Amino acid sequence: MDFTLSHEQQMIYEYGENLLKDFSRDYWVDCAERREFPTDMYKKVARDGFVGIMVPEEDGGAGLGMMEMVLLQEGLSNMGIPLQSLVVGATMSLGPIGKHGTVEQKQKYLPAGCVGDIRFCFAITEPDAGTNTMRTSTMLTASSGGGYKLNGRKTFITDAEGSDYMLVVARNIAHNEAPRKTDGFTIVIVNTRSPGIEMHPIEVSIPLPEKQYQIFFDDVEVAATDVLGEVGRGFDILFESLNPERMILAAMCCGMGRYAMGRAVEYANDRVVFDRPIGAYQALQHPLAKAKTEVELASLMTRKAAWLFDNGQRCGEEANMAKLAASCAAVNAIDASLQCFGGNGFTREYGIFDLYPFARLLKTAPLNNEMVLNYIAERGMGLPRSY
Amino acid sequence: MDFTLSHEQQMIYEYGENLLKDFSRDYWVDCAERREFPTDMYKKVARDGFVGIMVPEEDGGAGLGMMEMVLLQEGLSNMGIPLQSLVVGATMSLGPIGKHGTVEQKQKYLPAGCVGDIRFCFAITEPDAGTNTMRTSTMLTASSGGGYKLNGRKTFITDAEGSDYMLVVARNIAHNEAPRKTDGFTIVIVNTRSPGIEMHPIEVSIPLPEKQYQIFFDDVEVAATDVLGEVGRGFDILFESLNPERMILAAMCCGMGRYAMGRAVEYANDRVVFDRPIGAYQALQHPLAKAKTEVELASLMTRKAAWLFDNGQRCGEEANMAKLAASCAAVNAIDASLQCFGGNGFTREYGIFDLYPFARLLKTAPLNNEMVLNYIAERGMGLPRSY
Amino acid sequence: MDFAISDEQRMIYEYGKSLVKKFDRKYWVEKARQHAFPTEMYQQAADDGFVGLMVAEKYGGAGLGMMEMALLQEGLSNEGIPLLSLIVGATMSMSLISDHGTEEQKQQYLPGACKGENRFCFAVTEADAGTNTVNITSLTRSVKNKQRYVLNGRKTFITDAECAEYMLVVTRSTALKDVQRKTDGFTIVLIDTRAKGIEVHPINISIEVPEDKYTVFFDDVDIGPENIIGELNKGFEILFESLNPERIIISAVCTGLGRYALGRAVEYANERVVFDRPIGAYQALQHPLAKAKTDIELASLMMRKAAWLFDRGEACGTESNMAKYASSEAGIYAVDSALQCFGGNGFTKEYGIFDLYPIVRLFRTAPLNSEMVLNYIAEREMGLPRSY
Amino acid sequence: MDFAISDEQRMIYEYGKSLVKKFDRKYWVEKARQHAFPTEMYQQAADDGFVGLMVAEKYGGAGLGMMEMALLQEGLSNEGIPLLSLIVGATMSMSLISDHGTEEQKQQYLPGACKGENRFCFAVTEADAGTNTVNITSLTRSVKNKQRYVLNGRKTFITDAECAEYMLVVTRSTALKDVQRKTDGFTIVLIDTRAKGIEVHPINISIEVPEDKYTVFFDDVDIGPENIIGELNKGFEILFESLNPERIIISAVCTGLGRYALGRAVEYANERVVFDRPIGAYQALQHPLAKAKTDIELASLMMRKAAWLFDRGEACGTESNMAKYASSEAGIYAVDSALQCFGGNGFTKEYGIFDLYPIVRLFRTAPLNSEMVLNYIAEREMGLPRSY
Repeated sequence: MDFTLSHEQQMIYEYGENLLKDFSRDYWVDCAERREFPTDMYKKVARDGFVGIMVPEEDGGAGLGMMEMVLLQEGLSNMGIPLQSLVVGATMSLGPIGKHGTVEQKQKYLPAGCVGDIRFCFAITEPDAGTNTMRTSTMLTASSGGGYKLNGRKTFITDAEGSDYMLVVARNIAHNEAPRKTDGFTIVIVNTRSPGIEMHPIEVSIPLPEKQYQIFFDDVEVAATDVLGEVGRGFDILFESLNPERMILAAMCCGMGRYAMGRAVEYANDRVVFDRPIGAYQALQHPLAKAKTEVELASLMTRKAAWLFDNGQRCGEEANMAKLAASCAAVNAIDASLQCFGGNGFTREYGIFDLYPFARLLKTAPLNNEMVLNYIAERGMGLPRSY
Repeated sequence: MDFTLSHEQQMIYEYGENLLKDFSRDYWVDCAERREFPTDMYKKVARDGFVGIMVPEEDGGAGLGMMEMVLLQEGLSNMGIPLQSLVVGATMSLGPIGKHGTVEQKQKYLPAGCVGDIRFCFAITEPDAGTNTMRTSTMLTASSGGGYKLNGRKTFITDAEGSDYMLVVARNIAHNEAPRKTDGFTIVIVNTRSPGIEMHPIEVSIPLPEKQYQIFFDDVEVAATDVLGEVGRGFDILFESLNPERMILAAMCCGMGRYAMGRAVEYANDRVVFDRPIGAYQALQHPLAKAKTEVELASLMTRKAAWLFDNGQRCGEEANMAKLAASCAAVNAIDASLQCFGGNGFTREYGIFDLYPFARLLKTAPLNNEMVLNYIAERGMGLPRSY
Repeated sequence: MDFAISDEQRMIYEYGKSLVKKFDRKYWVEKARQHAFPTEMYQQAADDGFVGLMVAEKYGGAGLGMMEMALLQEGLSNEGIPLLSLIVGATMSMSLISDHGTEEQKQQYLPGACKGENRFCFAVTEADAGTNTVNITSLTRSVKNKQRYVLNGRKTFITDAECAEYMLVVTRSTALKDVQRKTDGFTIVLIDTRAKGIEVHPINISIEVPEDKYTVFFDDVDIGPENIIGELNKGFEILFESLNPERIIISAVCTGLGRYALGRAVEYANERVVFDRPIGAYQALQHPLAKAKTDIELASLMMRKAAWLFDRGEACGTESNMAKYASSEAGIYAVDSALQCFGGNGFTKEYGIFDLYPIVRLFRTAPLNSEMVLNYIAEREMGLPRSY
Repeated sequence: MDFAISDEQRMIYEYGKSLVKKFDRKYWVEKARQHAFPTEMYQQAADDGFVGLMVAEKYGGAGLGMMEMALLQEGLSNEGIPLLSLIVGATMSMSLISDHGTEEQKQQYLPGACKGENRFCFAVTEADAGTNTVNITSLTRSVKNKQRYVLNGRKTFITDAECAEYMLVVTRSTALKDVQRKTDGFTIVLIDTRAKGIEVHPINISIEVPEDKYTVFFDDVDIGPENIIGELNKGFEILFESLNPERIIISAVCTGLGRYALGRAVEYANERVVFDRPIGAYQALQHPLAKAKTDIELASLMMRKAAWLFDRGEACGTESNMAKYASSEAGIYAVDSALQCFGGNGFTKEYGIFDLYPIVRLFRTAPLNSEMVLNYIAEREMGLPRSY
């Protein structure tokens, strides 16, 4: 075993600190309050080579792995600036295109995606299917001209309107007609401005720059060249991208937890009530120390999952454990921090409560922790299916 | 609303304190370590009129209700001496006989039961049925002489060998032949020394005076006059006794929690480490204060359930809530207390850890908290069945 | 013991069910989003006689007690429409005037308040004192007129300070160094919020409730004997009396909102089908709801016991603190468990489940944080040594 | 980063799987019930070369590190057969002698200890000191012979004190009032447990483990320079070095026993059918198991990181404390979740699930309670002020 980060990895992990020299956290918070994508910051991250971190070098990326992506996001989140676009764009869209795209697709999307000229979002969730992805009812049907038509509805699609392209998880065979339930999935790359696409923002109670959308596809034309990988074999691609998603979200949670606790430690050392700094009261101190422990443990598991992934080994159990533990750790860390701030924690000025909604969301989305536990129980422990 | 206890109730609640004048807690602990029934103490409680607390006055009892029984047990447990025989004997056996017994049955069992000359146990759990009582497979079949024969197996029967009589929950119609699943239950009163009864002690990791037994019935003869209530209608009687069981166990939990915390408060005020009494450290103090709150809340709900029961109102939801909350509160209270005692808490001399196994058992037995939650969810909230 | 509530109490408890027909959760949420006081709803409650619940009949009230006020608030919160201004106004300020005001003060303020014509806010918290009760807002003799005083200083997190017509202010009238016990030397004054020298700044809060919070600055505000409630320098005792009612009524908000969240979750969990069963049939979602239900009902019992003791004039500090602690925890857990049932929908404004969270979470921290509550229980009730 | 363990490490980690074929959980439980040292099992581990894992090859050991020792203990505990004497003996005492003993001391004690011919116990805790490190067991110059010392005082909760041949004792050799820092003036002495003036009393403990705990009394025990480990008055530094390994190996016991409990529960929950489904299909039982599994695996990772740092000679205090805290909590939760699956059977001696609880619970309290562990993390790692 070796727990050392390489020099390059260390630098990637610390990138968040550098970014803060050009963009204050207030910039991000301001974007979040106005629900406006932090375009300038994102472009800077892209130009510095971090959006294409997992894209092969020949396609304009850095040719690195999931470990580096996780370290990048963790480092940014340590500073209180989690970048959701790194999840749905850099990790879940650019990654699969780099791995499964045709030469033409790679040339069209990757260099521009890496420098931040175009952005991607990822459309999977549907209102009726919920966590049961097998029930996907967005249908891809062959059209006369050798292409396809896309029909259906997606929901909770992050940054859909701001993105230029969208990876859409569709079915070319309806779920009740597929021989095996994982058959008949196809992933297509769709221009978000295509005719037949309608988007409605969903108002959510979470202060984040990236907006959520409900999307309607009405006979949207999709060319055969827009299919990622093979028709009907989309589930394999999808499946590959779910573990990275869990890891990068886990990294985000660890970082946000650390950010909150860093703020709390500072405040708790400073604020004196009853003649002692409040950090000296165990009722405030120990919840912080427990949360700190949870965060550091979750961070280790996240890295182990990324390491397994980069080594081509099975990482499902580890990725799920990391997501479960990190989301709980972040919520506990933020809550323990909030309690230190008293009423001030609830003001926009201090902004501690404002960290909570997003962390809490990650216990529920993109996959709720109950489904994560189901996975661990069945796959990791050999318990029977419970749902 | 009126939260006052009557003078008589107050006296019953404080009986535990009086009992300690004659029997030290060490007497009970010694019985527990030797797995020996605290006969002298039990006889004293009976002679003082407390075993027959729920038995009508004409049958030798005090003619009081569930509230008084709960207060009695809570008060005894406050002193660290929970009396299990009050559960299976006084509450679950004498109660139903008083209510459903024939004149002959009452005369035969109640006066002697009230003064402690005979003891009762209650046989319901079966190894294969587990929490699914409907699957009871101990069968009562008609025999030639107008009586019945009892066959089957029971497990985890408290104080079976020490008891003189046993209420046995049997089926006169097998579960897969009963029109409704609650049909075909019959409760019979059986002399524990009857031919055909075999008992095996079950070794459990819980220091209690009352032993647990596995019981085998092999063609045990039961007279028609030993049937409690009507043949085939036993479920109604059974059902009536389950809520009182939960209440009295909840009372026991509240008392044990208070006992542990009382010990901890004393120790934590006395023991000085790093120049302050350890009770001044919030890491020890706040878990105690939380547990105290939990115990007092659970106690209130227990009393509400008993009050409803005595008023002939539905009390299932309240009884289940009381059992759930009290068992969790007791475990938390004991654990928080244990932590105050450091290594000493694990010694027989201080005996704090020794309080834990029984409290923990009550999260699992006689009905596990998961089934309790199922009840609350379905009956109290209208959620669908989950098992 | 008697756990039954009277018919009148039941009617009060169920008032929320009728009020919500006119002013539903949507109305409340809309007001919350605008940070606008729910004037129409408040007026309706006043017209129906519920604002003056604890005020003597002689002054326009109903002459009832804390139990009824708590039941009222719990019932409103059960429907998702808590009237938060009942805390600082009807419960704390009006009872305080009712109990300690002069005949003139009572006649001047109470009938109008009962009718909803004017409202009260209550200014205790100071930025630099936090949970510590040192107090720097000062009341000093006027130099110009020996019969009068001037009020100076600053209060923060004062609910409804801009819209309320009157404000009760806890002030230090004898300097800390000149008193024997640090609780000596406080005076409570009742002032018009439009008086000269008062400035009010809204605090930008991450919680959407109709009633905003403010920082209030006092600069030589003129105070006369007619403004003083109770005796000069004896204000702490009066203040102290209003703290238990505050905890009790906050407890009622939490148990009510918890029930509201659970009710919404039960409805949704019975309808929403994933993997061929209604999601309410999955124990991973169902059991947290059932635990939360249990926590809520237990906390509600303790809240009622505290109110019952208060109305009998008995000590209710432990019970009020236990109720407040347990209710806020139960409310948080209930909302969180409900939220998990709703999946992503729970975080949308349309479903509005997450939107219940900030307010219950606030009550773990305010007006007194749970740590101080536990300190109280540990010391006063259990006899453990002081830990802070 | 590299999360792989080497082939040799894997073999060590899996040693438990082969040892358990000869000495299974039943053997261990029987020894525990008799409070008898598991001599045969210990001897087998020694014969197979595992007791001297951390001792240099020159002295009969394997020359490996903390990582291997932790993996060994974790692997044994995975099978439900933790060798608790590896904590105070192989991990703490033998490494200490190996690192700080004189050449003579090493040659005298280590080869025999590696072969299992003699065992060590480790005496730190004192009744009156508790978690506080004030120390009253004293080492003073002998009046009769200036070259020698006498040991007086009392130690408590000393594991295996009666059966072990040797004991390391932490003593105060310069009075507290004469030292600059309170950690100055300690000396560690190595004594024969049969030496004159030593008396040993068993402590009646509510936990069934093979290794008993004792109170040890020292009455003018003769000590010479040959008994002193390291330098006189510099014992605290040596002691300090052995505390992180203790936390690491205890962490390994907890994660291993947690896995053992979960393994048993999974087996049972797949078999036992109630209401027509195996009980493992009910989320109310299944999800706690899955959470516990997650907690265990996370804690195990941190434990390994701590061992890895230790072997590299890097600071590992935070990691060791985090590992100990998280592992004991995870172990407790795992055993409790497993227990709930077994119903009443879990409390029987036959199934023996509850019997796993006392030992994991003990590690929330001993050798250092979780509160002190959290204090360490808060102060040293997070920079919060001292709270005690």
